[in-house]
Amino acid sequence: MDEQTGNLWRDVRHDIAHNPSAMAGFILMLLLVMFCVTGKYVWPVDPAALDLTQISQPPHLGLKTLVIYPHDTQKITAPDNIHSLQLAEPAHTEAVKLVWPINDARSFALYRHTLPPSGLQDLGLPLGILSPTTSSLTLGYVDQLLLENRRYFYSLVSLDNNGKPLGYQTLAVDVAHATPAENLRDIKNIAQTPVYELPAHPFGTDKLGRDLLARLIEGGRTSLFIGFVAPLLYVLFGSLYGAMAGYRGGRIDTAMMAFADFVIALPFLLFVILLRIAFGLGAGDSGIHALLFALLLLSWPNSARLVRAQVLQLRNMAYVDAARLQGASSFYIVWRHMLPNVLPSILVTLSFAVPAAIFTEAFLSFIGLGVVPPASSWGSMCNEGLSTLLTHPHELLFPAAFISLTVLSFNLFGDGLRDALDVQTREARQ
Amino acid sequence: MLNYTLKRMATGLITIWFIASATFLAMHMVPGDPLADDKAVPPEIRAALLEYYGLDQPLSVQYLRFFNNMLHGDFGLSFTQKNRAVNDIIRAHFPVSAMLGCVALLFAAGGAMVWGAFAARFHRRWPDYLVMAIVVASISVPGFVFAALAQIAVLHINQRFGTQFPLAGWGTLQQMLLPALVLGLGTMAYMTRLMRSSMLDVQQAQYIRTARAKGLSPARIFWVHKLRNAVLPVLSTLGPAIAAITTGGFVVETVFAIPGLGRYFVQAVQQLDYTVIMGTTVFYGSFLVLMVLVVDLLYALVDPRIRLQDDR
Amino acid sequence: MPFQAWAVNHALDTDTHTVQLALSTEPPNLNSLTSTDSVSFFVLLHTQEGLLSYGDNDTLVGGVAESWQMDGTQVSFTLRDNARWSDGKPVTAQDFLFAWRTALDRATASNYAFILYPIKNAEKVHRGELPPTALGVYADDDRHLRIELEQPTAYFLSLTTFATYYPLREDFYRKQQGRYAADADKLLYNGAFILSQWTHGASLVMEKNPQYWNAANTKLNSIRIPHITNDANTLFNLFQSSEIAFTELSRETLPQALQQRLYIQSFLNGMLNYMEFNFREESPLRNHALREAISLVIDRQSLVNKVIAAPGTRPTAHFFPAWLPGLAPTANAIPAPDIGRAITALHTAEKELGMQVPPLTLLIYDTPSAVRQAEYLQRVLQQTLGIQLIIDKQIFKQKLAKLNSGDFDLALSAWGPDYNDPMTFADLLVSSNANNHGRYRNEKYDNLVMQAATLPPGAARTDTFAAMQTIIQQDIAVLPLTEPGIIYVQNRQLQNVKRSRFGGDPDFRHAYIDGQHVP
Amino acid sequence: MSHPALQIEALSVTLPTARGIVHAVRNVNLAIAAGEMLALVGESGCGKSVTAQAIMGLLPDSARTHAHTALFNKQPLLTGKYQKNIAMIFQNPMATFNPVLTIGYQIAEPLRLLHGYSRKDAEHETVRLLERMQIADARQKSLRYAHEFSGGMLQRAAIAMALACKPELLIADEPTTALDVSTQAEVMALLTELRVEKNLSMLFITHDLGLVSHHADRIAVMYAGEIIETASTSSVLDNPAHPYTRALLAALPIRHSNARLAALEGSPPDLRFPPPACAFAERCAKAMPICIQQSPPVVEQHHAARCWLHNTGHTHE
Repeated sequence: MDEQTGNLWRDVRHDIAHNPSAMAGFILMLLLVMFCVTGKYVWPVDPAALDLTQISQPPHLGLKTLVIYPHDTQKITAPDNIHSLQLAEPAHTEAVKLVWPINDARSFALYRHTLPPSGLQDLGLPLGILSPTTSSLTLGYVDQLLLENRRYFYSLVSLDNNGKPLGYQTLAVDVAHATPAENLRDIKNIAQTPVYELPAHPFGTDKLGRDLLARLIEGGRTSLFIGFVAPLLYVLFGSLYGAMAGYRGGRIDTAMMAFADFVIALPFLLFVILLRIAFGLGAGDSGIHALLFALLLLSWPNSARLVRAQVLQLRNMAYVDAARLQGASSFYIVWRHMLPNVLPSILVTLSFAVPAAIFTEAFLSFIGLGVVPPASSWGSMCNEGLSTLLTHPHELLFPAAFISLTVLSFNLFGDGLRDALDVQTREARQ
Repeated sequence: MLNYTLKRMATGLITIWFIASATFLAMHMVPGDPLADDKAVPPEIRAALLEYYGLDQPLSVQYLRFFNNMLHGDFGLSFTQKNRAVNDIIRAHFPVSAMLGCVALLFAAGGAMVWGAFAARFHRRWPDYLVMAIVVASISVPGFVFAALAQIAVLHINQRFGTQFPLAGWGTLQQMLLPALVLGLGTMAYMTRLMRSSMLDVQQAQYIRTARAKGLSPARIFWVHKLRNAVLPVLSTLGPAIAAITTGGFVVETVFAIPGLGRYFVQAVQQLDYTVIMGTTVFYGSFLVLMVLVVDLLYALVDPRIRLQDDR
Repeated sequence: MPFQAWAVNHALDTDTHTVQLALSTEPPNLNSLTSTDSVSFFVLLHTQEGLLSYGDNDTLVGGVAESWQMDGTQVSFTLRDNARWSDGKPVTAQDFLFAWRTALDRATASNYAFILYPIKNAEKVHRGELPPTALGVYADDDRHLRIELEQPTAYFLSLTTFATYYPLREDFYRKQQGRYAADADKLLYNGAFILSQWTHGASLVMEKNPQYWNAANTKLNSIRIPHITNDANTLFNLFQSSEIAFTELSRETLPQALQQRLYIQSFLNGMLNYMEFNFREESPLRNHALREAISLVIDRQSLVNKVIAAPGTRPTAHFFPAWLPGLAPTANAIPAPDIGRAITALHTAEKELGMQVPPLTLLIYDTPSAVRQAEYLQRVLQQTLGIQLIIDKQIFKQKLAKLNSGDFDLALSAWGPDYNDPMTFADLLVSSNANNHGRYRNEKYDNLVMQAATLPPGAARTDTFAAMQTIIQQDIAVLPLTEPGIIYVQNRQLQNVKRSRFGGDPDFRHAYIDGQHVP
Repeated sequence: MSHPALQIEALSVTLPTARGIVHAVRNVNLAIAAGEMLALVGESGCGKSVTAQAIMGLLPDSARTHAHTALFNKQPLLTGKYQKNIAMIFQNPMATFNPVLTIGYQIAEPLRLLHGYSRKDAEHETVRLLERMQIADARQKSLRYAHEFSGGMLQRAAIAMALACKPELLIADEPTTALDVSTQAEVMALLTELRVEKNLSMLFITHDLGLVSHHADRIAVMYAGEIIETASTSSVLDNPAHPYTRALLAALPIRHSNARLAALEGSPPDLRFPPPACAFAERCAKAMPICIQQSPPVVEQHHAARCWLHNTGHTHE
């Protein structure tokens, strides 16, 4: 085995280059890093730009929108001769203006539904209760609550003095997508374009109408930073620590492992909060460095334990004794003889530490200790998207897919590396 | 062995003392007012509360007092769960976490052995790739997403087939399965990878060839010769895994409305409930130290090459 | 831990008149003297009763008291002779006297002790300046309670519905040796229900209290709470799976509720969400023009409809929510957004400050909605005024600590009413109030509040509140943003669940199951 | 030679690897009589271990094995089933034993599982076998683990384990390579004793010609998957027919592993693309034109060799 470590790395390079899945993993990893680093030049959309006319918009490559001109969205001018619930103006996503005549009813309750109502208890979302206050013959209501371009069913219930319903009428309204002209200031000749095609959102938008692709590019910087840097550093440190403890053995081992146990048992959450403060996480700081530091400080003992266990086995091997007799230093023996042998399991640990770090960040977002806006991360985007899983799946799907790709790339590459490094499977193949 | 165990326990006590001290210090360094409330607390009430919890004393006195009480097994009263002793909280909620954790771990370890061995058996063939794909899938989705998806899936099954599988809650065997599955999934994936990896190593080992040369049946070779060796690396991760799985259930406990200690701990940190933080940290720390010791002893039982004496 | 296999859950049981619910957290504190949170208030509403109680439309009805009289500073109550504790002993005037004296004992450390201050000498007793016996409360006999007030207090009767005013029996309280209310058997009940089971963190069961004087009108036999979680999706899933009969909806679960044709109701919970400004020395927000500029760029319509988008929530331009009694219908409102005026105000501010507006810190809680609002405000201020807004997102105690120490420029806060009178809001901006985190100070306003406290209901009092609203609007003391609303679904067979803005909510005391109603 | 107990004719083995199919064993003939020891000699990678594993049925499933005849005591080999009457010992005694099971347990396994011994009988037999292998304090030692044994002791235990299978043919795959010289001698002596005592047939695989010179009855020399020379030990040592065998012998007296083929230029052929003619031709100092054109025939005589020189009568000087 000793003679094999010499040209080990050359062979490993060769093996990886000839292992399609490992290469795929490596290329995927590069692509993801490129996506986050150079993505913003290819897709120069401001990730923080809000567009309240496109909230939770599913992916599109150009949405036709009605351009509406400056006017008071709150004001209703009722047309003449109103006999029933009707629209005061064509309905669009910025406002649905409803008017109705006042009859004997004392007050009215207005509802909005996405399905045709089937009865008094199935009128949908209550929008409000309105009472006639003036001598006017009509009443009106402007609905602006999170309108999508789809069909809604508005129902008007007449109520008597005791608030008991007298009856209801329903109006089906098709809502068109609209954008106020002032949002499109950069468009020339806006007056000549009643219908305009909005720029594409290939991955859709989030709950504040921000472009999801731009957010993914930006959030990836956080997630990949945490996902790659933290595990690499702490697994490396943990492995060296564990190898040293296992190799030295005796009291040193006992003391080192007791310290590792001590670190594992420290309450992570408390230290994240503490480190956020210690790092002077004031306001506005994304908190990513504090999290990185907390991960480094508290996550290494697991890999230390794993490596130590293997080194304990390895140090009884003949070639280690041989090296020791030749006067090799402990560090040399650990580095040269033991690490190549424990690398496969270190790689397995590493391929799990990557998602673990990404999810730790996501979990901290889950309980309010994650990155601070406007910074974002794939984990926190998952967290935000989870609540609308069934209605706007794209908000969860895309960030989750990117995390999966990251994990997948690392696993494929790590697997290839592991196989290439594994001396025994190597021999078997040759 | 006994000597070794005693020594380790002594080290463990020191470790716990360190854990308690570090946590105590960290807790008091975290800014925030443990007594603050949504509506302002009048100064005179504040003074009374400070006195009640002994927070009016200098930190050193509080520290000594804490250790004195801890030695008597008393962690005091919770700040947020008024009038409830921290001991009662641990006694009531740790068994829940432990039970859930045990089922999850059983599920994880059992699954890992089966899947890891299966994948290794069909190394570089489609069953191997399938298992690895499932492993990657199950570690590339955050736990809270899995929990939510699992619940929605059960809800849809209930609605479509008129079944009444519980979606949440605690108390019945049925209610335990889904959360344990979700909780154990990540650990299972991790252990499966380790198991597959070490199984591959073991398969190449000379002694397996020897065993085959002796004419032993494949089943015997698997159970007696392969498994015990392959399980060693998995075993070494078990100690922290037990601790992580019994303490890391916050998300699962929230989504499935399970009264485990994880929720209380996260809540205590968020609310700066000093006594609960200290109590649960020391308890978990002791639990972890104990589990690590148990696993090390177990390890030595399974692997005769490991010597427990520290007299080299 | 008892394990029964294959349990079947039902949201409602028509035969046994049982309803199942979920709670967001475990009730942290069921000691009525010291509890401060809404979950504990919910349980206490069902298990305890004060002298008076809220009936329909927030009218006061008799609780333990069957009749009452208020005359200036003299209030007297006659207790029902059939009001009993759950162990069968009668509820007496002494039980109230003991409760109130205990609440005012500093060792009890009751956050809400101040709510007893309208009673004569209460404040001094609480400060330890007078002995407990000096409290202006007299138990003439078991059934007659006489109270002397410090000064005429229009809303005193509504205070008696509050948890701190609930009675407490001395012998039982003392027997628990400081662990009163720690468990179900460490509580004594005089309300419509008793807490028969309390498995911490897991479940509660409230059962009809046969000793309750109005037990004949309690239709439900038991309220089971088998689930405790604050996960909105889980709660909605439990409702869909018929495991619970009542749950609130969120912006995210609403579309599914519509798709399932659930019966959706809405309710304005009486709170006010507002922005606080820091008025401390050296804070740029002491500058009126800067506050004006900020107030003029925030479009509450967009905030409510697009950013918060929680159905039921309304934009508001008033500090006093309109549902409060004794307010003029149209008091002064915060002006509508006007970007032109905002920019002018900003220029004025920069001139007065002698510098560009430095980056401002917005302190918020870590809730998704608060984060969205903050991100929206961050963008709006940046785009329209060029002011950089730094979001300081903190978890509970950290935010409170920062609020109290004044470590913020702007903060998103909420205030909920304790009783049914505008005073519960007016008090908030008094310079000495600790909840006035920004340290806003206006002597004229302080005086108006003092005046309103003693005025009897009527035009003069209404005018005083209108004058306060004018001052708040002119000073831009705080910026009212929204009145949060709640939308919720309940099982169609479940009837007469009352929502209330103070004390416990929702109120199931008079709820019943309509077996006729086909779900 | 009496009727051979082991009879292999035209055995070929191919192994698929990541880089292509390796023709590891090509057209090999072997015959061993009862009680005879045949030494299979060759450098590492020449296919001698693969041959042994093929006989034992230990090759991976992916290996393709073919033979014209493969019999042991008239029972067919290469059936994919375990050969109850053949046992094997391996090169590295440390790796032979499962590290987590006791030595005694592992020796007793075939007794209990294949030969129906009770637990107690198996224990007795194990101790007896270990004692036979000159392991002192055998009862105690049987409860120990591999890492507590020395190399020589382990190899003797490994032989005991092989004997526990009650074989009629013992395949020893470089059993002494990992041992020091004096231990080597002990083990060899022990094997010879056993052979006589139990009338065991033995296939002894080694790269060390010198080692087998005193023990083997016959020697077969293997190169690049083929057997290039077979004859009685004395005939091979005194009168080697193949240039490769001569090269091996030339390296003998130095007894230093690295120098053993110092005289030989070049390296063995890539067995993914086995040469059509003589595999040794490229490295052979006496190669003739015919050597790279046509495979030399093997005439089955007392001294068989796969070499044009041998067959055309041009023996060495």
